[in-house]
Amino acid sequence: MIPLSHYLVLSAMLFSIGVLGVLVRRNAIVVFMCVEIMLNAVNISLIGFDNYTDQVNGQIFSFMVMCVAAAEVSVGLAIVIALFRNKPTVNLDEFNLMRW
Amino acid sequence: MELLIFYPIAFVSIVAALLVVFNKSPIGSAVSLIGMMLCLAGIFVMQKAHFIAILQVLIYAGAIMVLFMFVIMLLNLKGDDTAAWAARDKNKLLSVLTGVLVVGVLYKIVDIATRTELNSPAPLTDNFGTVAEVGKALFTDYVLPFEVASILLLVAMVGALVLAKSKVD
Amino acid sequence: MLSLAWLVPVFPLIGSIVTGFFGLRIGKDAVGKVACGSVALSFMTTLIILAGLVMLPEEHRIYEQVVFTWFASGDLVVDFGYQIDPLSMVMMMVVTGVGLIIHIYSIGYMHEEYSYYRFFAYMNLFMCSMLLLVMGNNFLLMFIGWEGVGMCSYFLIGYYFEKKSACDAGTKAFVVNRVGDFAFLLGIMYIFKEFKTIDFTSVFAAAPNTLIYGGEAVTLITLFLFIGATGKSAQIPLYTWLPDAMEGPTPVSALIHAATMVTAGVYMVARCNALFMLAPMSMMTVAFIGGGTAIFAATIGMAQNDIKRVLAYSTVSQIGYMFLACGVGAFTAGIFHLVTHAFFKACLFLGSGSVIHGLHGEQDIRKMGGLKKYQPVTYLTFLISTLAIAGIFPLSGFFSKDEILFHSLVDGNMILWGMGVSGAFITAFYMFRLVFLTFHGESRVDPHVHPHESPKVMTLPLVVLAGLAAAGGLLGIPLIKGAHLLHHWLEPVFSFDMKAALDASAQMMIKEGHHVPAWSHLLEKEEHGLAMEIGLMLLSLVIALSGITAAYFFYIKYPTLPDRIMQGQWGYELVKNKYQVDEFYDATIVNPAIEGSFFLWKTCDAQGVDGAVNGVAKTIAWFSDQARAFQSGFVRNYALFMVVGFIGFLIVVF
Amino acid sequence: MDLIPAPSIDLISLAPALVLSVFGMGVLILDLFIGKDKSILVFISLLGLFLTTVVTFAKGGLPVYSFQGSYVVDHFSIFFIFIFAISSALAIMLSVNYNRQENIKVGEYYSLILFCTVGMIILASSTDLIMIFLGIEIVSICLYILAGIRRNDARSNEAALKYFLLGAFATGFLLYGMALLYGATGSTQLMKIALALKTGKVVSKPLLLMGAVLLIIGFGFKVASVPFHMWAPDVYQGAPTPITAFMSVGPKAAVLASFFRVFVHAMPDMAESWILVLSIVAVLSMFVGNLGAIAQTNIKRLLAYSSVSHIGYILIALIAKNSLGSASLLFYLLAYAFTTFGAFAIVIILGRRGDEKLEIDSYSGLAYRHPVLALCMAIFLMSLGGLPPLAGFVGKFYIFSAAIKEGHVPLVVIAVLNTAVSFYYYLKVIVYMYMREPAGEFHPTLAPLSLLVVAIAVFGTLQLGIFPGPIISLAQQ
Amino acid sequence: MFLTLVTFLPLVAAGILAFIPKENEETIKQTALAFAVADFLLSLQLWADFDLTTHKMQFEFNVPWIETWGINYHVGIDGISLLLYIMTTFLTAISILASWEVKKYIKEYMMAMLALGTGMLGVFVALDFFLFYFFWEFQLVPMYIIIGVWGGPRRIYAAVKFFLYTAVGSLLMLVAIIWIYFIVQDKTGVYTTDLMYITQRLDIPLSTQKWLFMAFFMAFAIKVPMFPFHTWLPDAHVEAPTAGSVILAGVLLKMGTYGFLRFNLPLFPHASNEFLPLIAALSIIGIIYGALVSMVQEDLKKLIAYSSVSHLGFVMLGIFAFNHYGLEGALLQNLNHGLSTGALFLIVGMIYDRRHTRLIKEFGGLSKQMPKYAICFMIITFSSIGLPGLNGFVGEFLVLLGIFQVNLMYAALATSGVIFAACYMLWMFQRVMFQELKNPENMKLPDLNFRELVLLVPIIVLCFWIGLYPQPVIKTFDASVAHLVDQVNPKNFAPGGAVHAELKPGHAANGKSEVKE
Repeated sequence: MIPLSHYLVLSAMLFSIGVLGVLVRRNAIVVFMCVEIMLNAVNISLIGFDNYTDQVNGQIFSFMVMCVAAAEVSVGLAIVIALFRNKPTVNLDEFNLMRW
Repeated sequence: MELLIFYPIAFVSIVAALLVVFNKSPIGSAVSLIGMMLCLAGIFVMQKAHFIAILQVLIYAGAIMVLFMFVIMLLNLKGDDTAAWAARDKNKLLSVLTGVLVVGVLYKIVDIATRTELNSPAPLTDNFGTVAEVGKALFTDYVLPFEVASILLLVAMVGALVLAKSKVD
Repeated sequence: MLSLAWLVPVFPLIGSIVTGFFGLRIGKDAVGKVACGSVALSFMTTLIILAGLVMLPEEHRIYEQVVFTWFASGDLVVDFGYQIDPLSMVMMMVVTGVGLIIHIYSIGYMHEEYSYYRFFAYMNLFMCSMLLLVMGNNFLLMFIGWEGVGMCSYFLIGYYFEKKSACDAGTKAFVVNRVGDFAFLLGIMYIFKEFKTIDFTSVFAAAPNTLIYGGEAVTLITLFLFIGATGKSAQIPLYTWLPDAMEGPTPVSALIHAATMVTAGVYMVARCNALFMLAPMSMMTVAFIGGGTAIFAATIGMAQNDIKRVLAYSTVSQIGYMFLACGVGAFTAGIFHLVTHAFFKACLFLGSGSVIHGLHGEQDIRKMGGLKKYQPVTYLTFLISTLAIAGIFPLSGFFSKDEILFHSLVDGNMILWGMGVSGAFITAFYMFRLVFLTFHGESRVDPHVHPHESPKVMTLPLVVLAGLAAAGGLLGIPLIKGAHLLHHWLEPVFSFDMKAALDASAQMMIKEGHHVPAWSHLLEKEEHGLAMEIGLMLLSLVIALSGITAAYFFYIKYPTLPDRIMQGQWGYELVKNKYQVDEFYDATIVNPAIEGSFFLWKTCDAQGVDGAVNGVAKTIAWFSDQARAFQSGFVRNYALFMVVGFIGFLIVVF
Repeated sequence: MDLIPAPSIDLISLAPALVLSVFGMGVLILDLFIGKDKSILVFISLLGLFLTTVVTFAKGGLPVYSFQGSYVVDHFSIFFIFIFAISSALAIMLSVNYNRQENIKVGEYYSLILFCTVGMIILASSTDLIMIFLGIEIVSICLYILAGIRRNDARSNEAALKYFLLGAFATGFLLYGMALLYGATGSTQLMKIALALKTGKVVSKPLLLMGAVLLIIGFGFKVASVPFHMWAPDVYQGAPTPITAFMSVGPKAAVLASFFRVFVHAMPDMAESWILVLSIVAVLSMFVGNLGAIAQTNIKRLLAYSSVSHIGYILIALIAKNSLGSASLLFYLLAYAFTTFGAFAIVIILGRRGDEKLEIDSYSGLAYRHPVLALCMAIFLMSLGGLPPLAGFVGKFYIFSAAIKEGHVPLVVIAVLNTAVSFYYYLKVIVYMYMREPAGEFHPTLAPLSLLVVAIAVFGTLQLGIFPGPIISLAQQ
Repeated sequence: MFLTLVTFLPLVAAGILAFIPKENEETIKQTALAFAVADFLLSLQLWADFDLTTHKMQFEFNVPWIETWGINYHVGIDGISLLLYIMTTFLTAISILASWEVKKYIKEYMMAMLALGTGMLGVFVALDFFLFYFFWEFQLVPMYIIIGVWGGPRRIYAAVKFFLYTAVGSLLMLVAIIWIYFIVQDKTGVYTTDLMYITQRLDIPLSTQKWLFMAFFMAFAIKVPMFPFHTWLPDAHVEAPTAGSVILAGVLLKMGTYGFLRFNLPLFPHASNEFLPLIAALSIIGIIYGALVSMVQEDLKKLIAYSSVSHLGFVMLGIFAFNHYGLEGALLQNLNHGLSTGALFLIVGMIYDRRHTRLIKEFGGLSKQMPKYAICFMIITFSSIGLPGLNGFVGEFLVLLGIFQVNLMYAALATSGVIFAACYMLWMFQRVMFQELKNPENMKLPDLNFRELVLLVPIIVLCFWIGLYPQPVIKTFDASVAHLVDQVNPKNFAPGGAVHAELKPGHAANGKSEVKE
């Protein structure tokens, strides 16, 4: 059996990569992809814990996470499309009409 | 034995994730993301969460990523991230800081994870992670979340419609 | 009869209200009549009261009348009450009597003034306050009068309010007086702390049994009171306001700054004799300040050219004599001099007023001379008063001053006596300098001015006052037993049983466990012979005459001599510039205070205290800008901050 | 094949959410059959909210746990549902005129608000991490959409994008936190988590702490507390004004309810660690919110910063973690709801198409043109500042009481000093309204529904300020 | 109930004014004045019915307000507050009459003025912490509006500063109030904010007392204002309209000193004694500093404002003498300052109305042109200086006498204030009223009109009355002050901080309820 800590470390690393991606990328869609990496990373932990305690909660949870991810993606991409209609770019650094 | 499978998959998933972050073209990122998700499906299988592994492939790698690709294609996004990527240099301090931060987070999380004494999972019941088991839970104990999720999806659907429909009013 | 006492201050008060509020409507004549009438009523009431008091047996000659309780707080009860006793009687007589005369004089003197009514309103108000001062049966009521006269003095000095110098003088007078009042108030509070009452009778009766002879409490109390007195009575170091006060109309100078108000300090010290007697150090201080002022002011008087200023310095100097007397324990002598001084100095001032009136406002004696032929009555009365002040037998000043000098030697010491005597010489000198320069010699009057004698309403008071100045000495004829009426009259007030007081103090000290010093020598009275007294009289007469002679020598015989001798002499310049005391005060107190205040305002307040407040506001605004600057509008920055926060929390938690 | 036993479904407990969902879908469907005039939808939505409030009281014998302890009906949740209903109703009423004016003809708008409210109800009633997660997501997704609903307005788009990206990012943290919490305690149910903590059956303490911190980030983001507040000013500014008002009240309240349940109910036994973090968040929120608001010139941004600072005060109620704390949280949120809606209502009334009058200096001299509006605005601002006799004061008093009772005096002192700072910018608006000469003309759109909102808000603000007794008794149950 | 009526009458009047169309300016003004005067007369009735023999609260009215918290609407009045209360109604009436010439937004002005009236009255009668704080903050707003709308050129700065400064202090007080609330609850198990109840039972260690004292001190010291917290005052005074300044000086500052008397002394007697040196020092600095700074001011209102700092220093000193004289003197001085400084502001306002400047150098020689004005000004000036026979003296003397019993040095330093008072007031008076009438603009100034005389004459009459026969006023204080002296007497509290033995269970405890945890 693979120890739980392995899963946790993998999950943490992927999560961090996701965070890093959010921080360094300017393309809205890629940033969003990085958020998906984070969600996925969490799923590993969730199921890892399930494995450890022999429960089903984690799997249900990750199931819900997928639902949420799907919902978010549909809305998020809709937002991007709406945005793109007004201003044909997805570069986040060009969106600072509102600041200070 | 299992570790021999685990390590390569984990390694590939990490590489794929890094590729998502560092790939210049959005399409490349998306493709890497699909790769990563497939790897994760493998991990899930190793965790005996078969149902989730299937969903991972179907929903994530399938539906969600297709949507991503579709939008990227639709908006014809390519390359314009390159200039932006170069512009990163303008803000070197910020990049360094970001890197340090993320490494810090990573270190912390890893530190915590390894310090936990959870090294060996409990012996699992046979039907752990099967569709039947998860489905049963979903329709008994977790029927409420399941129903709530439907509202969530409904809302998302309506929302996507409202935002993306082309008619400008 | 005595119960009429409360009316005495009321008449002038009514007069003041009538003249003040309806003065313009009722016309000048009526104003004069009301003002003088009210004072006259007061005077008459005083006479009635005097009669009542005389009729009482000697040891019961004290009458207290409480009109109402002014205020009471805890065990402090302050009555609005009057005390009629021989001392206040003397003062009341002087105040109402001299006051009446001066009021009458003013009708003539002020006749040309537009705001005639205002003048009389103030004058009447002054009378009221002064009467309160002398009649009050407790320290606070005295203080009402004390401040009231100060206020009236302020208004009357500043009567010509369009003249800046007059206003300045008024303000200065009030403020300097306030310095004295400050101490006076402290004294009163101290008295209350020790005695739990501020009624004169109770305090003085309890004093020997409450305060230790020469102890800290009594010394401080008396010193505080005396500082109060120096303010009002223009003694060193607070005398500077009086010469400036001459900016007021001349009757004011006569009434307030010569006859009555400025002597209030003497009255107060005399009133508190029971306290002062317990404080030898304070007594010494009083005597030295008095003696010092006497000679100091006299020297300044020698070199002044303004007729009223000469008189003002003379007043300061004469009051110094009174304090000298009080300081050596000769309170009767002090009061005696107070009375005679009121007569002759009022006369002198009114005379000078007559001169000024005759010269249409000229006050510089260098522009006078030879006036005796234009103003014979004025001259004569002036001369009589001058002789009186110089101490020429048998005029009043001779008796009173001589008594002071005698006591200063007998009860004091050689130094005090020396001060007194040399002061007497200088007094005689400068007063005659004044007379000679004004009335004798060549006329140096501006040719456009035609001097004339003043109207009857002015000269008559002069005559009366001159008469009093001449005859006032009869109140206290020395040497003959029982002839010293005033002494006899004031006996009940000034009889202080030193032996009993010392015994009581000794007991208190023993109780407190202190060592009792040897006090027996204090009770020994030196016997002095009649010969010595007569000798001293003759001596002072000689000195006065020599002063007059000197003046004659300088200003009649060789009128050019003074200039030749004095020109360029530093001593003369110093005296002429009044020892630069005003400048000294300006430089050390007034200007630093004003500059310091500016500093406090502009630097401490605006930049320091308020600056701190606004600084907080500015700091907040600065932080606000910083907080805003973080809000760059870039999503990735926002995300970065979230991560930074996350890390921060991790650091905090782990 | 064995049948799955039918789960026990407590429909009465669920009634508020169900009723509202039904109405939400009804509005959605009805929208397809009506024309441009959407006012019937408004009516139906309001009816739905009203019915929701009514059925909320259907359940007796509180508290009632259902769905294996993952859903609860208690006084706490009922009170919250009450707040949600009010805030949604007020938001809908405000929207009518605003939408007409801004030409927003989306029928889904109202159903989204209703669905969002459903999410809030679920959020406030859930005692299971999964449910909480889903609730938060429903609420968030509705808000992403509503914020961006003015599709052809660049600011609205930008607001939606920023909110969405950061929201998703925060969701990641939240989720991770929940996962770790689950891992550390072995359960997603709050009661079981509490039990595990109490009995010491915690797998790994550091994991738990990490989870708590991550949860604070997640929740902190949703309630816009510093340093996770940065979206708030931008989004508030860009979103349609009724939505801004809605956002700053209802969803925040819902998240706070959950925040409260998760931390105070589930983790009282490790309070000292999260109290420390929350104290820092609270203090930072107050400072950054107030300091940031001082420099603002746009009324919506100002109110956004102000809401950040209010979160700081509200977090004190969490930190107090006693019964007074929960009651004060409820009271404060209700007071805040009235006041905030009032203020935004005035902002909406004053704006008109093409001239939203969002800059503070455009309020110059309002008091002399429209004294009643200005007075109402002043009342709301002063209530936000916490001046008696207004609701905000009683709310603050309540929260401070709760904290002082627990001995958090320094925290309260910081809070009151911040209150003083906050007076500055509230006063600034009043200065413009009252003390400057009118700069331009005002053309307020005095729509009846908007005015009704103002009236309700004024009434609520004064009622809660002067006679708060009944509501306090209610909150204390 | 009657007290409540009198307290809220102005607010009711403000409500009524709201319904008068703003074009009817005369009606508005007359209605406002009528109500204010009626209120004043009603408040006099309170004095007539007042029982001088007891320190207990009178005209008490106590009904539950927020029952769950044990907060009551509890009002009452005693010797300490009665005359402040009456002065408030009096000055409100005066201020309204003084504002007859206000040009813009007269209706709003009158409403603010009347609302302010209720706020101030409430402060003096509230016997419940919560209620007190309620009124304390409530009155800020109308005053803020009055300064900010009808004030001078820098009105906004001044108004905001006034508001924030006061708010900072009072918020700290709020913290202390809540703290006390729980201390009492801990001790007695009763949730209550009733002042009377708490005053009798509050028994806290010195260290806590000190903190609480400081919190209350901040609130009140800023309001008074004591020395380092005074800078809002000159700004507020200078910018406020005349009536605003009158109220500010006459009533608002008194709320600070009243707070010390009602809260700090009885609640924290031990800490009060401990803080005596500090407060005495600040008061004395205030006296001297205020006077010196006042001396060099160029603006009349600023001068008077700084003089207030000086005068209020006396009041504070009197309060912290903790003896009968000091306290009564302080209370009397409160009234005196209200009257004379209020009148001074009126006087300055009158000249400002004519000349639209307050700079001293613009004036000079006015007494020739305006004799009636000169007389009034003169009397008030001397009243402010503290001339015996006018109102200022008795209070000042009692204060000094009181502090003298405590410490000779304090008394000596404070007494020096009388010198400075003469300096700045007389110098100012001289430069304004005396000297040559040079400025041509001043040569055609009209003398006081009837309305202005009506404003000043009552004040002047009161000045003389209090100066010559203050006994009725002092008697009113007597019983309450005696009680207060008892409360702060160190003999009456144990070293540990226990307050007094007078614990009558049940008294003033009605209307409290337990809070369910």
